[in-house]
Amino acid sequence: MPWLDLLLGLTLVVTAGLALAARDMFRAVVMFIVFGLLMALAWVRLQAPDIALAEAAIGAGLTGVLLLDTLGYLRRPFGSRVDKPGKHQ
Amino acid sequence: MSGALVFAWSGVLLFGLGLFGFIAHRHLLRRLLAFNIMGSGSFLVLVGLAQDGRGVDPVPHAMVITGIVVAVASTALALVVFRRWYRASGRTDLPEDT
Amino acid sequence: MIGLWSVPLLFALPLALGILSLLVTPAWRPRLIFVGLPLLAVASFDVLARLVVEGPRIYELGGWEAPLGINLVVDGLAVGMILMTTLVASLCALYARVYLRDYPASSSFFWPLLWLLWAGMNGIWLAEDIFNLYVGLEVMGLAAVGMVALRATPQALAAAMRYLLAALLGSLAYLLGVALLYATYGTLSMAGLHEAAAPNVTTHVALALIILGLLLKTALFPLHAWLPPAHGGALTPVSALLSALVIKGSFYILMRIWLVLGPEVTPIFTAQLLGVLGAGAVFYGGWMAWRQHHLKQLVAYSTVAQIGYLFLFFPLVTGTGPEAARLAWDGTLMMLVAHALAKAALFLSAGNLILAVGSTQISHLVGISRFRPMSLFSFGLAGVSLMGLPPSGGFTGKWLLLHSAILSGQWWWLIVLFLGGLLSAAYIFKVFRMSFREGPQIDSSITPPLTLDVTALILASASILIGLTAHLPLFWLRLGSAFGAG
Amino acid sequence: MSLRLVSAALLCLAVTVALAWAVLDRPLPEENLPERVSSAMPQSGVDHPITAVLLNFRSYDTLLEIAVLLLAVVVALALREAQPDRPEQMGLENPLLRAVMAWLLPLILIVAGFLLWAGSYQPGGAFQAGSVLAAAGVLLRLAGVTTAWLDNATLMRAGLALGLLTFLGVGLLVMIPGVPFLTYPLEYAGTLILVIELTLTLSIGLTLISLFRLTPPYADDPDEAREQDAETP
Repeated sequence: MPWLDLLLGLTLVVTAGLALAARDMFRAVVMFIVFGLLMALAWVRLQAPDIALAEAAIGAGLTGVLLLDTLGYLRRPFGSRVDKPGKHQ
Repeated sequence: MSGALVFAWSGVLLFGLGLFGFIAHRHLLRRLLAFNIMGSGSFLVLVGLAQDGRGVDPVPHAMVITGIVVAVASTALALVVFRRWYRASGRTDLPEDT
Repeated sequence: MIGLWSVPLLFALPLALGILSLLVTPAWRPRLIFVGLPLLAVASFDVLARLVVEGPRIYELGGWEAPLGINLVVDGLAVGMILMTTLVASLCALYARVYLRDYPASSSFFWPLLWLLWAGMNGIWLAEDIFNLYVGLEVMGLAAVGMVALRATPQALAAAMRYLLAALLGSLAYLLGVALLYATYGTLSMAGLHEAAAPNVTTHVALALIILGLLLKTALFPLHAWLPPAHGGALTPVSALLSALVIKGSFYILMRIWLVLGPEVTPIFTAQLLGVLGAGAVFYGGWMAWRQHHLKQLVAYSTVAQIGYLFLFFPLVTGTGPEAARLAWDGTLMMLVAHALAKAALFLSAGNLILAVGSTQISHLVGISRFRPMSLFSFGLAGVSLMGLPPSGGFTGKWLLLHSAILSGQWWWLIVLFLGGLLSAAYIFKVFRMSFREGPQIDSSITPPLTLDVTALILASASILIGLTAHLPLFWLRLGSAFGAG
Repeated sequence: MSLRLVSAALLCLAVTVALAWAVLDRPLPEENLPERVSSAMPQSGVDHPITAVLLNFRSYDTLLEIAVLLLAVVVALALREAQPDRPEQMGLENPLLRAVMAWLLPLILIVAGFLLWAGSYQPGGAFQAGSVLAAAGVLLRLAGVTTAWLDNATLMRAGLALGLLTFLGVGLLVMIPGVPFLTYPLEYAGTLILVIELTLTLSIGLTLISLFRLTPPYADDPDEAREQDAETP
């Protein structure tokens, strides 16, 4: 049994679960970025360094930056409309 | 059980988990997170199963790189639409089906 | 030599035009169609001529043979879809050039999206590789979502978001199915899968994922919720393109994969289930269309209904005799092409009526027959095809499906064909009754530019003509398929 | 709400079980694609199998994938707010950061160049290099370094288009001897792939940057178009 892989695989699932279950949206995005970095590790273990590079740079990095940027956008007030944000934060 | 298969199994779980999040959540950003997690799950299934007991296979590697780029493009597009929607309606979710 | 060129030009040309339209100033963007449309028409007809003279062929991109490289399949089905796309998209483009003058902010980016959408669709029609189909689906799907969002009104944005979520979920299910198929067969080429396909659990799960993903993208009942707001709420030329063509992309892939995996792998139970869902779509969509108060919503629900007929293909082609299967193939393709032409015509003429009365409400159409007979005539012609009255394409398609159902002893599909026709008649006549009623609602109307009426009329006439001359196109569509060219 | 959760849970369970069954029960494939790849490597013009698959054997997928990226940019341009929704001065006016940037930037560019060049024989390539370039662009923004050249609409759009146009152009040019689209002649394959990768890197980098900065002041602003239309009724 490849224990290291098993541990990594399990951590991936747990991190993904945390990202989906986090109450705070910011924490969810941070967990998602961590998840992306762990994915990069998984690709290294799968002997796929090319994917690992792409995942770290694009999957975790760029997607994470885009999501964080959007979170910042949500914090800014837009006239009167800020009073009625979505019910499900 | 080979290392590749372990990751294929994580991929299965990730896909299931992501699917749950995608349907259960209403907040659009959370649904996008779930979409990305589902995507990662299917990439792991793709490479993990292809390499189980057969060594490195460059074709799925290339497919996954393509898939990652497609996923980020989709996410970016979704975020653009989401921002405009949020700006116009002040909501972070979609209204219930009429 | 020329055939070698025209095949890649079918997707390379729209891609190039898509980029070029970003580089030129907004005023020049619509004018690119005067370069693009003739070139694409020439390429499409060249491909058809070659198909008829030299027969179907495989195009090896990069010179690499199938499992290693990506091949394109140039058979009757692919060429038929390409020609349909060229005709419908060209007319929609001509319509859009005039129509979008009222929407300068949206029109600027309609053109790059149109070309990329076209490239994605031609890519799908030609694809022989299941992963390449995934990328093609994304090009088509994201371009379509972008087009829905173009208006940037809250309704349009919500519709686009809903559409995008459905499209993304559908592609992921499809991708996972591809992953399982690759793990099982080690190839992505349809020809390779066709040879190797065997009935085992993995293949069935993969097929189920692919079917579910594509049903979501095709908006088959009960997965149709995203379609009416997206198609009904978009700009008129966008509605026409999406309803006539984009929906067909995912159905086409489903049809191809179903036939590639072959009768051993495709269970009769699933085929019947798809047929039942199709029947549900015909009834539910027709009923909902009849209940709508907005003209374009009515037309959009009509699409939900018409998609249903296409899914009768699966029960009629699976486990039935060769003659019934061939009739089902012919009938489904005739329905598909006729719907593409008729639905584009219906949306465009509905758009003209809306322009004329300045309202989307059906009840505001009272008396419009005196002012816009031509728009109404196009609407009616297209309606004839949707109802399945002779001599339209819709009639020929239903007639073939009916024969196939009788021949294979599946009489219950006849009910769907008949009742579906009655429901379509009900919602089409609802519009007509209002238009011919004399009332105080309007005493004048705005005259839309002639181009708008002419393009709608050409499409509507084509949906009738295709029924009169069905023999030859059906013969071409069979070239290279499992149903022979007999 | 609870109905939604229950149905999500049921669907998720069904899919996971079906997938598990599919994974457990799958036969081993007869086709051996990796072997085909390695035996075709000498004809590919590069030494790294993944680059060979991405830019030669399955280059058509990559071509369409670039189109997907471009689509995201087109929609971003179409939907960006007419008024920039944040002040252009988003920089962190920090002298230390600027000093660090002055050192970091050349390093990043070197890394990007290395990734691109390395792609022909080891991990790396256009996508990775392009995203590193994008990272450099984003950092520049954050550091408040003047990036007027990034805001130059013509330059930006030309850069965006360059990759896909070169790809298409090369694909069509090589057809002159009478071979299918994208069939590189063996003796030029390496060079052509390098040219495509170089332009793709630039375009991908610019694409990713413009996805991050959704509100660049392009010349063809929707509002401007509206005004132009108003002038000529």
